[in-house]
Amino acid sequence: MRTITYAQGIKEALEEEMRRDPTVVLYGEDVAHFGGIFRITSGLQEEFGEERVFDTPISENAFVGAAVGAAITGLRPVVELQFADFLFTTGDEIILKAGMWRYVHGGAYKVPMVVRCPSGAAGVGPEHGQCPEAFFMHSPGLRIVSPATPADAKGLLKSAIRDDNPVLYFEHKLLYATKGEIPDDPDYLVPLGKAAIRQEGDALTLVAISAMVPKAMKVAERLAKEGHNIEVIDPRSLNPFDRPAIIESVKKTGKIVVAEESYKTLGVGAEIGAMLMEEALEYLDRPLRRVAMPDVPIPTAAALEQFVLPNEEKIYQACRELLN
Amino acid sequence: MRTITYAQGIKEALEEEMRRDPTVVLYGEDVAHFGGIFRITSGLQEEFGEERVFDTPISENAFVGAAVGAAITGLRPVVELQFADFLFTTGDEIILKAGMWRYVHGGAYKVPMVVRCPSGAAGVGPEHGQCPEAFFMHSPGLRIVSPATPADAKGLLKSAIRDDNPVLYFEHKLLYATKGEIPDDPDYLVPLGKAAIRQEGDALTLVAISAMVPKAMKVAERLAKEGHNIEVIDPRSLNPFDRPAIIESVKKTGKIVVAEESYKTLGVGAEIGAMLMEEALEYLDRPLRRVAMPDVPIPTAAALEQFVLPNEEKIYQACRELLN
Amino acid sequence: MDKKLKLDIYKKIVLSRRLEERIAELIKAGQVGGFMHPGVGQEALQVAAIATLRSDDYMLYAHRGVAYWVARGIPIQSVLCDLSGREGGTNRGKGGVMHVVSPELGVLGESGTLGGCFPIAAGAGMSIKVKHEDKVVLCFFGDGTSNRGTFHESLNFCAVRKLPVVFLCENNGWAVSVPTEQSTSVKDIADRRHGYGVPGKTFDGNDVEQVYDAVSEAVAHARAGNGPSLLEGKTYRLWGHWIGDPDTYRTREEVEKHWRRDPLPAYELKLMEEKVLTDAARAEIDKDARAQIDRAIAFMEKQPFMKGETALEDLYA
Amino acid sequence: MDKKLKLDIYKKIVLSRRLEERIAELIKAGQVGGFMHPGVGQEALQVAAIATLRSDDYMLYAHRGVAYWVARGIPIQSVLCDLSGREGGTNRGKGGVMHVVSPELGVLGESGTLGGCFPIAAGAGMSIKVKHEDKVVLCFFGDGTSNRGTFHESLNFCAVRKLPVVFLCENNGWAVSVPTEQSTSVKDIADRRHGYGVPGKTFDGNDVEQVYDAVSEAVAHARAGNGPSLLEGKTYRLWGHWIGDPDTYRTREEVEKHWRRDPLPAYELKLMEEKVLTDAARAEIDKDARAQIDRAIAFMEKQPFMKGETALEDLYA
Ligand SMILES: Cc1ncc(C[n+]2csc(CCOP(=O)(O)OP(=O)(O)O)c2C)c(N)n1
Ligand SMILES: Cc1ncc(C[n+]2csc(CCOP(=O)(O)OP(=O)(O)O)c2C)c(N)n1
Ligand SMILES: [Mg+2]
Ligand SMILES: [Mg+2]
Repeated sequence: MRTITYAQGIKEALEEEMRRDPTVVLYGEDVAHFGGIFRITSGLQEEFGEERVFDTPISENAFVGAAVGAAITGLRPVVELQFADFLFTTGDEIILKAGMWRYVHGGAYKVPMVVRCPSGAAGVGPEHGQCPEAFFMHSPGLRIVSPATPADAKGLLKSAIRDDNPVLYFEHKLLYATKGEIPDDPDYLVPLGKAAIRQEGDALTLVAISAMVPKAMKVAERLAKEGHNIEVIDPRSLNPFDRPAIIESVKKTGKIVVAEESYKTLGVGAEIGAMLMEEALEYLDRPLRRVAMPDVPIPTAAALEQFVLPNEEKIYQACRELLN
Repeated sequence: MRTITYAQGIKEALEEEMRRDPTVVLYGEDVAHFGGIFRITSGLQEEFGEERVFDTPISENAFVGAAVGAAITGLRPVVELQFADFLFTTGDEIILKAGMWRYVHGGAYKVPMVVRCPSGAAGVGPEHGQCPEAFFMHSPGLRIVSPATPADAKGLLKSAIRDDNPVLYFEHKLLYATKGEIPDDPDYLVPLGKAAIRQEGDALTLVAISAMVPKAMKVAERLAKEGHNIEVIDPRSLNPFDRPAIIESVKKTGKIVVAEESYKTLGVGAEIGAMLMEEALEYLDRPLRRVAMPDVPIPTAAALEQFVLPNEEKIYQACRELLN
Repeated sequence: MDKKLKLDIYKKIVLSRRLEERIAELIKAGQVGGFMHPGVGQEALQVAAIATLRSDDYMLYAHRGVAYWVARGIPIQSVLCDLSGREGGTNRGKGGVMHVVSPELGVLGESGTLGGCFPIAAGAGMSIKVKHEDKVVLCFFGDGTSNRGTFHESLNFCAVRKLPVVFLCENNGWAVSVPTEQSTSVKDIADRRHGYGVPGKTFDGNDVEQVYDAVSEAVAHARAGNGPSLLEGKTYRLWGHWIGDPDTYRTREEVEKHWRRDPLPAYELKLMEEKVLTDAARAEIDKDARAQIDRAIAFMEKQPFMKGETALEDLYA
Repeated sequence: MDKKLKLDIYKKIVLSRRLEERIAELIKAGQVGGFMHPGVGQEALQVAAIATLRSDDYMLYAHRGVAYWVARGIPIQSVLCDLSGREGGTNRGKGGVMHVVSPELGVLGESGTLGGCFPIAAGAGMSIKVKHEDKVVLCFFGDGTSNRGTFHESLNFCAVRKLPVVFLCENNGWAVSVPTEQSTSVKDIADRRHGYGVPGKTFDGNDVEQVYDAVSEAVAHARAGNGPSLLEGKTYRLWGHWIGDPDTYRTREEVEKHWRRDPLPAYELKLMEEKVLTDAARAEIDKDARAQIDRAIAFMEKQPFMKGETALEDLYA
């Protein structure tokens, strides 16, 4: 076991997969010489050369769409968007091209590509701070992952690169510097579609996504001290989505809180609620609680951002409400 | 009362509002001389001139984004997209510009604009046949309407044009030719955000959206003959969303089926399910049933399209299951 | 261009024309559905351009007609099965005639949203470059489509990375009901190359030799590692935008005028003058085309329809 | 340009420069947050261009610096309140310094996604035309941003509809760490006008008179109903991309070379030579700028922070 940061986990995954497979290429704005605005990719151009690691023009349509063209002709492109929000500038390329090229052409092609999307509110306002996973979870053909720990950041990115489908990989900006343990295994992979039970318990199920996971763990600790053993589930991947893990947990606990940084209406919590109403209604003894962004854009000023962001206290209160 | 088609309802709304308010302009591909590929706008250029009704280049980013620029400087643009699916080519313009321009600038501007989006599967495949309302329902700052009847097509479009917010107006292609009654009142408006109870009943709540409404009414008839009086709710507007109408109904019926043409995962039914789990859990005596598109793109071949599309029979079966 | 090549191009133009005529009949008779945009009048441009490619090159066709597939050698019976949603098509009922595909022939497919093709072409060019291959990508698009933002982003991207992509505009004067001069800020779309510092030219897209020469040159330029080109063939859409288009937006005189420039009889005449084609050969070729189509339709009609439940397949790899 | 105008431009350049220096100090000291992209070195271009506008014209600024707002007359204390999330700003804590706005002054706001500005500018142009006004829209953007698809779509849209929009590129040689020549397929971005058949030119963006003349001409062209122009001023970003940028991607020699072309001392010298400015006046102007800034900071510091719950306001009208 080693201790690494989340940012390092991403970088190691890129390095290892690029060494392993010459068809993996990496590009985006400022990723090559500068090493990316979040400095994840520094040194990669030196190691892999200008053809495999390069800077692009500010042309999100072209370079995200190009990943589809490259993927169907034999590469495994990894594209870095500077901010996850820029996915919206490439709606056609992501949703209708990456997500559907294989299907509309009757399975003739595989589309192995990864789009790295730095997500999360960090004082940068509504166009640089969203967690837009839920938009894309509604769209067929895409894989979606949102790692919360350094080990998952690495293991899921390696799996994403090896996957034959387009993967949106959401890396939360406020997690980059967080640390965690990771096995030494150079082929450490985390499978897509498998939730992690971060803590077992039977008092309540707390589903937490991405940066909400560390907050959820603190809430679990606090509640443990108060005598409530809650279960914390980190779905890690939103497509495929490990529905059974959540359903099984709720059958045991009868109570659920979902904590996420997406907008509340039709956020991931909506799907979880509806799914439970379909498949576990008789086990539910308390109402659903969704701790999410209210349905407003993310304001820039710190006080306003703090007001809208889900945080430890809000998650704690939601859990307490159900436990009372 | 007169009988008109849904297409006529749209056209009358455009004509009346353009006559009433000289700041209303209408544009899009082929809308002017040709009258639109669905022939909704024929004759409007003759009446209102080339400056207020015009054809655009095939430049969805420019002309949808231009609606935002025009709206904040005093016009009320109505933009026609040829297919609702093309919204994805304008993700930035719709979600980050139209939806957020007012908010990020602290309320300095109003953004009164309407984007008309012909939706719905009609043998035209995955990039011309979607009902993408749910994507945009997740996004703050937008109004979303999906009329199901000629009267609502007209009354909601007139309200949308008068509204000071950006409105995505989803007109279902297979409803264009349907007929219905409409009051003669030249100022007939249907308010945004008010659901219509299409049929009252207490056996079950059936929420149906857009083209699902006529199918739901047939199901209601059939069930009535079998002795079950169900309530059919047409939300009409998805933002604002008339949550109380659905909650009240479910408190009475204890059972709910949602019928929609969006993809199932995180479709509108997901929000409804989660909302009920939050606010009406104790009233629910049967699981939620969502009749929606399975999570695949819409295939082109008729047999495949029929297989995936929600239809009367699928809605009927879902209701029967809950009523048994 | 040697005689064999000329005859091959001619035959493919004839086969494309006859096939579209038959497809139009089938659609009008309600025998097949399908969202078909006919290419009648543009076949010379399409067939001659594709004739410049090597068998391992890539191409992205536009939404206009069947000639791209005929030219590249996709069996017409498969196209008909795609059109009618039957087994034996290229995309298993998923994409219909909008998404005919052939990985073996380098036919990458189509974007149903206009302009979606440009980034895909750029990406194929990128993979050629990374793999040090000497293939090229030929990307067709319409005059109206040249106004999409993806055009600009992709041209620039290919130019700065010197990717082997030939962008070929079929300027047929119209985008549905909107004439090119009303939607497009330049008379010659190839002039947009000045915004990207890439070579290119405008030529008569109804003239097989001009097309072949211009595209050959651009393909050679790309294959030699010198980057993209922007070409434009002037042509005309002789039929409506789709089968069933009321076509009320242009004058009959205008359409008539262009029928007199129909590339099929023009090329026929030229080949006759050059003695590449005789009257007898011409009749033979026509007969053969019709016979091929009859066989293909007979094949199609015997194929079962795709089963509904296959709708759930082919999404994830 | 008369003396008054020259002095006015000079004063605004000085005020902008001094203000950014102070903002950088405040940010580095952790006294304010904010996502600030400094414009040091580009103020001549920004201020002189805006000086050509009439008070009822519209403008869309880019993300680079404070000079746009200073030039247009937005009170600097409001900008500081936006920067620090306090009451008294222009956008009530919502958009920070990325979205400074003034409907009264025709400052329409900013798109945080690059290239989002172009369609907004086109739309403002459209409304001018429909309302038969004789206003114009001035739209700033960076060299890197000229590679977004919205640039192409909007230029074409404005060209075919003859909309009164002046597109002004601030070519500062870099987009974050990527030099323009590596991302952009033309040397002079104004050359892209050939793809749209619109007038325009490339000029020295650090030379106040060249900027003023070129933009005046384009504004007059637009105001007369003759449609858009595409202009490009060559300039240089003397500081990092953002405050805190390690700026490891360019050589110190390159940056040094451009400091010698800094438009502020250059314009100062010119105005002294022309006897528009004296040593005493210069000192006075500098002192006055600093005093204004001191007052504005004092104002800001007394303003309460915006209340958290106001986050829920201002979404719907
Ligand atoms: C993004 C997008 N906008 C609009 C359409 C609808 N549409 C299909 S074909 C067409 C006209 C295309 O014109 P052009 O590019 O000149 O090709 P042509 O049809 O003339 O061959 C339009 C508007 C579309 N498919 N995608
Ligand atoms: C669509 C989009 N892509 C990327 C970014 C991130 N970004 C902000 S500024 C910038 C560089 C812009 O370069 P340029 O247009 O030359 O302006 P400059 O910063 O040099 O003034 C980048 C890449 C963004 N905001 N929006
Ligand atoms: Mg055309
Ligand atoms: Mg720049």
